[in-house]
Amino acid sequence: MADTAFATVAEHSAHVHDVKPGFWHTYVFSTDHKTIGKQYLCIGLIWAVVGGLLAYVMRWQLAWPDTAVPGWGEVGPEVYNMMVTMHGTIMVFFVAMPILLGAYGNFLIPLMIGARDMAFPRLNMLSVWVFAFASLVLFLSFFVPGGAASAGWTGYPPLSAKVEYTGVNWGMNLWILALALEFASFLMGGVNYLTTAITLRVPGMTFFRLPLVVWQQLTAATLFLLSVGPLIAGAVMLLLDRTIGTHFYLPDLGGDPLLWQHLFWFFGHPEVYVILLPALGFVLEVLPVFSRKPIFSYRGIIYSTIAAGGLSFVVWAHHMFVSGMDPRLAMPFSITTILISVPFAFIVFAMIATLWRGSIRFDTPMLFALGFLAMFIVGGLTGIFNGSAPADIYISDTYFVVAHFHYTLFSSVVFGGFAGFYFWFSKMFGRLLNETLGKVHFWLTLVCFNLTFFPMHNIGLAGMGRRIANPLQYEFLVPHQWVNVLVTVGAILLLAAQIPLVLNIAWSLLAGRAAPANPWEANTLEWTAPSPPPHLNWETLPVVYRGPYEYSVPEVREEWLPQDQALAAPSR
Amino acid sequence: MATRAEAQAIPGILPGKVGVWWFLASEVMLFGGLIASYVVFRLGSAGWSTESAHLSVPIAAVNTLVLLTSSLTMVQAFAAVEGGDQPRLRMHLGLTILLGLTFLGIKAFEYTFEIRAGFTPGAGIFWSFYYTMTGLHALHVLAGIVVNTLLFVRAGRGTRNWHQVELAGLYWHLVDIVWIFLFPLLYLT
Amino acid sequence: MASHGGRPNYVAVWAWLVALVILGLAVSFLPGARSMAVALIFATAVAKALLVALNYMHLRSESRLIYAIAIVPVLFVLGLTVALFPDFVFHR
Amino acid sequence: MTAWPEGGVPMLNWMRWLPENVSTYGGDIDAVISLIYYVTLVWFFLTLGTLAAFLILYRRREGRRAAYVTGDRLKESAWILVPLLIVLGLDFWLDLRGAPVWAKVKSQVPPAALSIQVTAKQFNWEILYAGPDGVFGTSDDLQRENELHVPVNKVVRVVLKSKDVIHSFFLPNLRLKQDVVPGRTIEAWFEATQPGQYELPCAELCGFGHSGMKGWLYVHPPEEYEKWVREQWRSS
Repeated sequence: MADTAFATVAEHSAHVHDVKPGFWHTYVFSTDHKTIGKQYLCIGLIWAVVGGLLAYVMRWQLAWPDTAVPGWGEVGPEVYNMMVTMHGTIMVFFVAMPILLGAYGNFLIPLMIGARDMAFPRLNMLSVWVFAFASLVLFLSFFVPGGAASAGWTGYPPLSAKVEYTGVNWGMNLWILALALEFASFLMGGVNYLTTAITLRVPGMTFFRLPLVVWQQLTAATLFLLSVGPLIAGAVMLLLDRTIGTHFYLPDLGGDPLLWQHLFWFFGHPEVYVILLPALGFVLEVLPVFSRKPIFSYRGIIYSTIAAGGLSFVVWAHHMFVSGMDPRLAMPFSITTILISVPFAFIVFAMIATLWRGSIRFDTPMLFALGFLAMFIVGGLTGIFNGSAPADIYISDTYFVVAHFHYTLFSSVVFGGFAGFYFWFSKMFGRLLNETLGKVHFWLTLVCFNLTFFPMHNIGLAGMGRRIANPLQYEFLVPHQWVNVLVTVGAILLLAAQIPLVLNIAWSLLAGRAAPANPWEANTLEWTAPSPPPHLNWETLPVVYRGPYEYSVPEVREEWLPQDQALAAPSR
Repeated sequence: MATRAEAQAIPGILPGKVGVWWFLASEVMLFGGLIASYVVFRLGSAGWSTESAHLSVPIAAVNTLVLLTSSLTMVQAFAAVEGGDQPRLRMHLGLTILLGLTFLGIKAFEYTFEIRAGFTPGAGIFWSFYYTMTGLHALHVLAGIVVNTLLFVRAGRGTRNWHQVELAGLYWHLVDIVWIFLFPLLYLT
Repeated sequence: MASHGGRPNYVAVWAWLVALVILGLAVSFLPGARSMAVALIFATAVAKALLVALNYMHLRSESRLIYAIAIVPVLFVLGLTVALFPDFVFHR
Repeated sequence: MTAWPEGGVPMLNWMRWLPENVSTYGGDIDAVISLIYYVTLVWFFLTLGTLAAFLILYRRREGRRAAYVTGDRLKESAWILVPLLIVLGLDFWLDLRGAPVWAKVKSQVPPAALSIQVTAKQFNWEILYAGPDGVFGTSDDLQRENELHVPVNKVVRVVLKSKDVIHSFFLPNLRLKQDVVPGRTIEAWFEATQPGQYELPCAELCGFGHSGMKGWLYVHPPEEYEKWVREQWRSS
């Protein structure tokens, strides 16, 4: 991992070759940040389908245990554990990260800061290909004898450290390998994002004129770079425990299973912000554009983001309140955890304040952005239950937790991600999407999302543990089984609700109207490039005169004022 | 039209340097996580110094000097390239590669020596840590040697790649620093 | 171009490094309080690391940004180590 | 067991979903949960209400232009800084209310009337009773699988160990959950307040048998417990 990444960095700063036209160089082995972004998007969407199908099978099993799942058949407990594990792994590392960070980070950062490409285009290409290879490895792990990893996406040893405990041998090793490759890929990506934004900003684009989504992407990249190291170390130890008989996590010869949990969650909590922040960023871009109003307290939001990022490094033990760790650790971590509500409350309030006295247009991107805001509020509030150590004694490892992180992570990917998708699709592909289909997609998704995940709070409070394959084995859960049925119906509908999206994309790519450069009348630099932008983005680079959110400025007649537009009158 | 992306770089900060430093930051976290685990495990349980007593301090001391010296030659290579002195650059790069290989050779000898004595990675938690930490470090040394060899070949073709030598140097010195801590952690205490 | 403040004397730095290695070794073989020796040994290690970072990696003549990138992870590692103490050191 | 929420309860009234509490500290934990529940419920309606109101009030209308408000001046940002201070205050309040409960469950263990060893393994709870002499490791120790018998209104100390992987000792009705970690001996305690039979699931993924790994907690009235003890140690 180290050598490839480094070699390319070292090699790279020599030259960026202009890409020769031709299919392979344009679509496959491209160093163009836009193409690479689309590649991340495609792989992520494919994985989303796989992860969704896994969720469907699991939900069916939970609603009607040990009946044949249509299109799959019977699900045994071993297979169920594999599905739980792979669903989590896929959705977090192979859907959320590539789409929110990989796709949009690559596509937006250069366009928004006025760079012709990433700082290290070839490293960028390497990162997406390492990611593709990681995907391949993970995919193959389904088919090796013994089946896929089944120790949960958190892979707690000793369960994950010895073959005898799960009966899974190569599946687990490949799982570790796939994660290691995925981390390598996003390390390269993160280095690239940060370097690009630090060194390649167009004249006039100061740090405090950067669009907020860039800030969010950079914070996310920083969090990832600084948190993943210990987990890689932990993963190496885990792999060695499994393969050459070391004893890091096996108590018999002095190991300790808790070590993994600390290393994993030291990464784990920053990681959830790696997913959340970019989605937050999309919404922060969409809100001002469609309420025709500057974002409320631009700098405050930046400082809050950095504060939240910093805090995310000192909260990890809140995942371990009942893990047997030293009880003295709980209250400090509980306090820092609940404290995180402050920066995020600031951002949420600022978002709502942005709407105040605006002139709000309800186009599809705005609908999804508002949907994210609402769902994120629910997810944030339920987080306080988990953050409070005493409450967590009861709540941890129940479906309440499942509900909470789907309201935060899943809504980040779905509502945040789709807000960005509908907002920038025309810029990415040069075609407009159908508004009506988009609105249908939104309302169906919103309703089915809540139908699926809200009842999980209730069944969780009733005591249903996560990762159990059959609730009917517990007498105290039998009276609540109708909730599981409700959730499953919601989940199936939620999957069906994505059909309008598929139709929309197909319709747009085949028959969609060609997109103008700036369909939403937005200010930021990406809209000054043609749709889709050519290789190297601009004929002549723009120059930046002001911040990104100058909407409805009294001095000018139009409701928007692009960052690159010079004004005769001295502007703020 | 086809300008290099670097063309817009803010004067003073080179993308390569910023990138490598960010990469080094993640490397610090990688080895840091490992070292942190080792430290708390070691402080938390007795009898490790008897285990570590089986390691050969003299060999490791020699290896430490080898690696420190390789850092000197590496930085001398950078000085040479700054002064535009290609032959001196090649000489120092070559020396760095040789010293790196020496380090790996000595390490390999050490490993065989210990494994013959029955101290395999499975022999106990100390040995698990010992092999993981030194092994991971050795891999990094190997990576550095590969990079330096690339630069060595290029320098032969007469490419003026002073910036890349500096970047390779940054990485090489970090690997050196890691060993500076591994040595006392594993051998001296 | 990287800023060319007068470069340090690389050979002199190397001499210091070697001296510190020998000092560390000497201390480790000295009889007496173990904790004292350990403290000294790691003091020499930190000194060596600083010498390399400041001179060979040119942190001396580096911008504040690079400094930040170099310092922050070190702080995080220290924080992580401290947070691991209750579970793995005090607990046994 | 009664007090199960019936089918028709409003989804939003979360407190009714908790299983019946039968332990001394369960009430304190429920109190924390309900406190957080009501605090967050208020914020839920406040924020979403404001959001909805703004969306309706400030929807696009012909001839009305959005106000240019950057929120940079303190006078403007006060509108969110004041609520933020309230959030901060509430945070500390929740911590203050939570800390003593955590201490009560985790650190201030009252003197135990009886001590039981629970050893988890794939996929069973091995319950070890010290027997009449109250000492473990003696001949009169008695082991039962998945059957935890305790007297009502007595402080019971549970010594948790694991033979293989991590399990989690979960008593929903007693609001007690504690992971069982191999290589460590972890102690928990509870005092049941109502006789009855309560389920004891494993709450940490522990392998293919995780789902369905459960035991039963039998809380006996004093005389019934005496009877049970006599039977056990006569038969063995």
